[in-house]
Amino acid sequence: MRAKDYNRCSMCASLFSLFAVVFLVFTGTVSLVLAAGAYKVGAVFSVTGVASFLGEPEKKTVEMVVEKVNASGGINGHPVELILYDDESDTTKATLAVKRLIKKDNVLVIIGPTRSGESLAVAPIAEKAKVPLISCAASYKIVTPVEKRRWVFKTAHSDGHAVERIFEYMKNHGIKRVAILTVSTGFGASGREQLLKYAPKYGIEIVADERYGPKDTDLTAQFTKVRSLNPDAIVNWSIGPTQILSVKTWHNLGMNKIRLFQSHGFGSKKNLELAGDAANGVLFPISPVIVASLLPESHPQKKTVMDYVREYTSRYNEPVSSFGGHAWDAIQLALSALKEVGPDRTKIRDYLENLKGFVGQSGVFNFSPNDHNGLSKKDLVMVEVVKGQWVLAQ
Amino acid sequence: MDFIQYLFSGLTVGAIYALVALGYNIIYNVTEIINFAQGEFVMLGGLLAVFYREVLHFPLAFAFLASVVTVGFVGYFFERFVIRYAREQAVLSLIIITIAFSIVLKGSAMLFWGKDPYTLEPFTQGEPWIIFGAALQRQSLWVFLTGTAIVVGLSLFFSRSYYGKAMCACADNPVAARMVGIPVRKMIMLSFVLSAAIGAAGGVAITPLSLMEYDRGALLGLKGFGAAVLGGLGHFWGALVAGLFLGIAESMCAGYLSSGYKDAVALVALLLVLFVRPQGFFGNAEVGSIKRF
Amino acid sequence: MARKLLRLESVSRKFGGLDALRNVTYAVPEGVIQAIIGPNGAGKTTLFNCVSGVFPPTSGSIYFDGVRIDGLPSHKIAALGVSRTFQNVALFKNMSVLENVMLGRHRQSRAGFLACGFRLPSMKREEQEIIRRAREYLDFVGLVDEENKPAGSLPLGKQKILEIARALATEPRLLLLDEPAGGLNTAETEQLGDLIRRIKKTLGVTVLLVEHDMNLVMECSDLVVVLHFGTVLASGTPSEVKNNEKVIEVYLGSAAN
Amino acid sequence: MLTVRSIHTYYDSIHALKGVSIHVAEGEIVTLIGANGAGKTTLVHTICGLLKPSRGSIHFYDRPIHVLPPEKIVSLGIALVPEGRQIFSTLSVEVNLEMGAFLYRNENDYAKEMKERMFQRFPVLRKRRHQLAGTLSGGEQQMLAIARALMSKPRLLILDEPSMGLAPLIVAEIFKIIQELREQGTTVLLIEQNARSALAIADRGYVLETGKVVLEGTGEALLEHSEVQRAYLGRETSRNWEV
Amino acid sequence: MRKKDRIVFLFFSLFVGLFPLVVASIKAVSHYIDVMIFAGIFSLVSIGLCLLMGYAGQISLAQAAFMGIGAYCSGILTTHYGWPSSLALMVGLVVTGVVAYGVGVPSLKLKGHYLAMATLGFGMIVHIVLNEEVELTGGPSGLVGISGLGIGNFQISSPFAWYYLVWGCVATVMLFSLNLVRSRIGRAFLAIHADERAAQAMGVDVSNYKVKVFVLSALLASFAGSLYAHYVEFLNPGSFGLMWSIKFVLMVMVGGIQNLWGAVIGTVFLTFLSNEWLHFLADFEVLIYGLILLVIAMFIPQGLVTVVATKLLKKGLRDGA
Repeated sequence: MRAKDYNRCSMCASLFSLFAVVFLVFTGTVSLVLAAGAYKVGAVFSVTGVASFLGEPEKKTVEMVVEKVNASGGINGHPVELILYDDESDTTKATLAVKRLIKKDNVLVIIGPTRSGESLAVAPIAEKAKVPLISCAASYKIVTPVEKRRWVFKTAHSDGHAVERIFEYMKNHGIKRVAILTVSTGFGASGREQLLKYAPKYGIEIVADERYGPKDTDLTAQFTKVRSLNPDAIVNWSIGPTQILSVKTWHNLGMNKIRLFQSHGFGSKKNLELAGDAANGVLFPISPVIVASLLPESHPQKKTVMDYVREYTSRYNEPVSSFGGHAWDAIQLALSALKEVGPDRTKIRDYLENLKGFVGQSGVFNFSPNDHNGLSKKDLVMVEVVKGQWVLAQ
Repeated sequence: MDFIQYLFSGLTVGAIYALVALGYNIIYNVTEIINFAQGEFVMLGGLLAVFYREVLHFPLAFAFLASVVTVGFVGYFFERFVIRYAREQAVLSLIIITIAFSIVLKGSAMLFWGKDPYTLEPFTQGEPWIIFGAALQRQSLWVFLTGTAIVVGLSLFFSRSYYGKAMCACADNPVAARMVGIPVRKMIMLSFVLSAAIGAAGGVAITPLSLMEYDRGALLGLKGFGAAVLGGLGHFWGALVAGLFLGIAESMCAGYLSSGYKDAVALVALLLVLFVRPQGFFGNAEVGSIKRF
Repeated sequence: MARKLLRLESVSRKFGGLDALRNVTYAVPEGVIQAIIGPNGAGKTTLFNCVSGVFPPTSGSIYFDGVRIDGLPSHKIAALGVSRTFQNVALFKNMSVLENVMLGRHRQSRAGFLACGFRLPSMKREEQEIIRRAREYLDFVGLVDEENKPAGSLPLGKQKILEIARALATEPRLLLLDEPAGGLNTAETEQLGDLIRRIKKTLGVTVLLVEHDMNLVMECSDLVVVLHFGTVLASGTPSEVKNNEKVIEVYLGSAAN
Repeated sequence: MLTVRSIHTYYDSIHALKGVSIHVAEGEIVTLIGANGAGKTTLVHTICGLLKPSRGSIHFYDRPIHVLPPEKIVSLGIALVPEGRQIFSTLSVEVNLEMGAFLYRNENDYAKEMKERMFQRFPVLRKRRHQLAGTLSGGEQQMLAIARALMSKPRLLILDEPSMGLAPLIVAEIFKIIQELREQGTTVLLIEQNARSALAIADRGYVLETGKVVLEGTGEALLEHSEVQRAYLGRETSRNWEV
Repeated sequence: MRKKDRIVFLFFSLFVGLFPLVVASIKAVSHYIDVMIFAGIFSLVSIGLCLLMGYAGQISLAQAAFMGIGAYCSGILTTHYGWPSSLALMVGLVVTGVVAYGVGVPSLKLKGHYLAMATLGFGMIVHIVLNEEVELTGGPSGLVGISGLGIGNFQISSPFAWYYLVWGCVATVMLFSLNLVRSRIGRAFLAIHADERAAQAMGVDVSNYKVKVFVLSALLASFAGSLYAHYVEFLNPGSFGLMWSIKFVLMVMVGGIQNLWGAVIGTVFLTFLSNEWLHFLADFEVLIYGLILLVIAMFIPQGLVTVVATKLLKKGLRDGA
């Protein structure tokens, strides 16, 4: 071996030891000062990354709720300590964040992650460590099969609920032949799966099944193909720009005679602004929290929802989203469990599993050992865009 | 009728690819560098136009111009403070540098505009035209016209104008170019400014059609690069034809085959072309052989 | 005369509009030092590149020891026993002097990925052998004291010699030297001439030499061929060539301007 | 007009020029001869600004030019016909010529007029005007390179090995052109390996060896010099094998 | 292995071996062991990429795709067909090897930007297939229920077991690679990197070696992918997209492109940086990440470890003298 190599290697060696020393000093000096007797609640949200528009309101909501609880004296006299990590919409990071919450922070219950992918990735970890996890994501796979998900709950509507709500509406309005368009992301794929699964149950024929990418700039081809099949209605399942694009394309191709249904992801005022006139006539199911002011006074959630909307909008000066609602439900579930059974992971789990009639933002939760979601299609309302405004659909 | 609709859709998307491809070609023609940040110029162009229009309330034409000029300045900055210090490095480093710069642009755009998509009003209002039963949006025509005008303009610039020819000379033989008194550095700078401005123009033109958000650049850049390679790197008409070809192929594939696999079809076509005919559709094998020796 | 080791039959090579070689037909007998001379651009390096497989001739055929080699990739030609040096010194500059020569032993060694990765005994033995032989060649050219230096740090003269050592390490039967004396001073050139003669005498390698330095050519080559504008103008022993009418005519033509 | 004072230049960490001094007076043909690797081309590149000397100075009409970028140096009236011709091989003959007049790009008819003159002097280029320069034969390429350099009406023309790779008849033609140029008032610095031809037309000459000037004198004197004869003109026969 | 490599290797083993014992005893960093498991898995990829890029001089923007192929082979075979994990891992290697060979033969004839484009295109195609073949891969929603790693009744489940398994693999691969680059094959790689023409003239079958090292790097990525699949027990295509391929290139470059130790250190460094130390940057992270990459590529293209090592070396020499 030549001299240069020798030196390079010995330098590597010293680097390694240097690295080791720095590392140990670093790790040694980090220590956590904890509020005595605090109840520790962990949270993992996609605050940045592609899903940040979901994670951001979730984070804000949870922070708001925890602050309020602590301001009013905590739970049974114990302050709540919220430990929140950002998974940056990345499965690896979500995995590590949950492990960190369990090992380092030793939390009693975990809220999140935001999206289905991350939730599915961390569910086995929570299961193994026997820590209750309340996901804010949609996929039904997060809580099934129940025997493998004893410690995992979720507060978002399963895509199936939204699909069933749409199909129910169609059935009532005599719509039979339906074309579906889905985006090739986790959200779209899950929607597609449910659409195909529930169609026969409501006597609906899927005449076209088209897909597109989340960054596609043009959907004309897909809509043209659908138009040629002359369906009664179209269901588009996506979030982000393609959702607006689908509405615009539908409008521009003069397809207004074919009704356009969107997923529950369409429920944001921003979408109305971006789509403009084109959105008139679009139908979609949505969580009550978004349309709080439209709900009749008799609606069981009216008060809960209006309170949250008022608080959130006055604090952050932005409209609420259904995602924030999921986080509200999750943290409130966690807090009510803590209040009832105290700081015991197993008791929290058992409490949640048997909780009934919990009034949240997304609906009224009725959990059971076979259902860790606790919501049904009835908890969604159908909304139509009329003259640039949301109205409850008939 | 469907066929024509697919064609319209393909031509519109293809024109965008062609515009991005042109940006690659300009820089490549002068420096033989592939600027992987090209797609981000498109994204910046679109978002800046929204900013000028919606926030500063410029008239649309002026917002267009302001956006193009601003992005041109970004191109200048990139050349002056990054590329100039790295030009001598290996191809690998240059690839990483341009990718890194694209991440920086994307990160900055995210901070500035957030992650929401934005839209812009169409250049001309009105319902789409119906041609042979297929709807053609007015904005599509704008995109197509912008693309074609820029290709024609660039071809003329590089084949007729003194500066254009001098830029070709820089690419051909930078040492000889310096020896006849061509300020090579300025030409390189010009190429970056020009390609950034063209990317921005494309970005403004497509925003009314397909919206724009901070992370749109990468995919557009990739498709544009595909078109550039397919047409033969450095070949302007090649870029236009290849861009339109890719756009139409995708649209037809989505219409008649599988919409999920349309991107894969375009990529497979690209790989096959790379393997069989690395100089692209229009690249001149003879020119290639002259260059090599 | 000995049998022909290398045979070119109407070899042509075009670059764009340039004819670098036109119908070159020529043969190199085994065991000689053969020089190729001619002005820059006469096609000497092109001829080397065609023979060593850097690129194929546009037309014509090349035989090495009876085997047709035109169009073969250069590592196959190398495996048949043709090795070369490059006009602009193509050493692996970041590798040490010894490692450069060890690379020359590449085709004499067999160890595969697994043997190398796990350092199997067979590979260790082979590596020892490679080092031993590489040192022999360094010793032969007189660079053994420099074996641990990076090749790029040597002065040009030594780099040229190292390149020859590396080429010799492949145990060639034909060695192509492309302007080995370019950039060398008189003393270095003399040493080089000595080395080239020793290569033929001691190792029995046939040497094909492109060179500008006429002293070197005249002193050490057995045969000379004059390439001119892509064609063979004349060939023979050095003295024959010097007195060749055509050669005199062409070159005097230019000198008498 | 051109004065090079003891310059040192490094090329890829090789000390290629070790204190070279030369000068060229107006109207002269000065030749620089030497073997491969003696530093001839490095010297030319240093004069033209493509390489920067680490020490020493270069003055052109008393103006220091070793600090200027190449495009500035060209604009002062120094044009180079580089070694290996370095034409723009993927551009047409015509565009190659136009590029030679880049400095006069703002003068409307300058390029056209000069192009016409070049076509008159080199009729073969007119025939090939639309061809890609890379497809020309070696001689034609050399003519093109010279014509391109002349497009900027230089006061000093530097030719780096113009005879390289050319047939003797063409070499003769090129040397004839060089002489004509001088007669029309262009000063010429000629770098050549073809020492005999070069010295025959040169007023003065320098011999460069491993980065140093080892001899200088008038063309005839050098031709007769025994050292030069031994090293560069062939020892016994005086025939120029070396080229 | 040579003597001086042995010293480094000793340090390395000592550090890696003691690491979990130390961090496990400190509550605040007890989860670092999990980060290190990921870092180890990624190190396998970057060692392969280092051989390919640093030694043989060929670029690949498809490493994440190869990782994905391995991971999904493991995932699909264990979930849909109930194969034992170790067998699935082997099949993943075979499949990746065949695919890499098929892609490598035509791609590696290309150079520079074209090679980058070809590998990038291939990576995208794999990503699209993972997204679209919903029946098989679960599509974008991901593949759940992948079994853990184990042979027969012996299952690797505790973090310690995983840690030592992963880093044991890294150590083995490191040894293998060190031996390889200090052998005739490593010399051939370097020669190809420096001058393909000269390497070929010395009898090195350039295209053959390029394909072989490409396949080797793909196999390492595939192996890492399988480990990832069995460790996380969940897969989705997002983990194997273009961004990840670029991240692997970055990991290698940060450490030092022609330095196997650098590749590992760069990987560990960046994994900790993005998972632990840059958290506080939140939305600025993308920007900072891009800037770090830019600065490194512009000013220290030879890599951090190499530069630091050279600096230390020079200082050491001065002090010593």
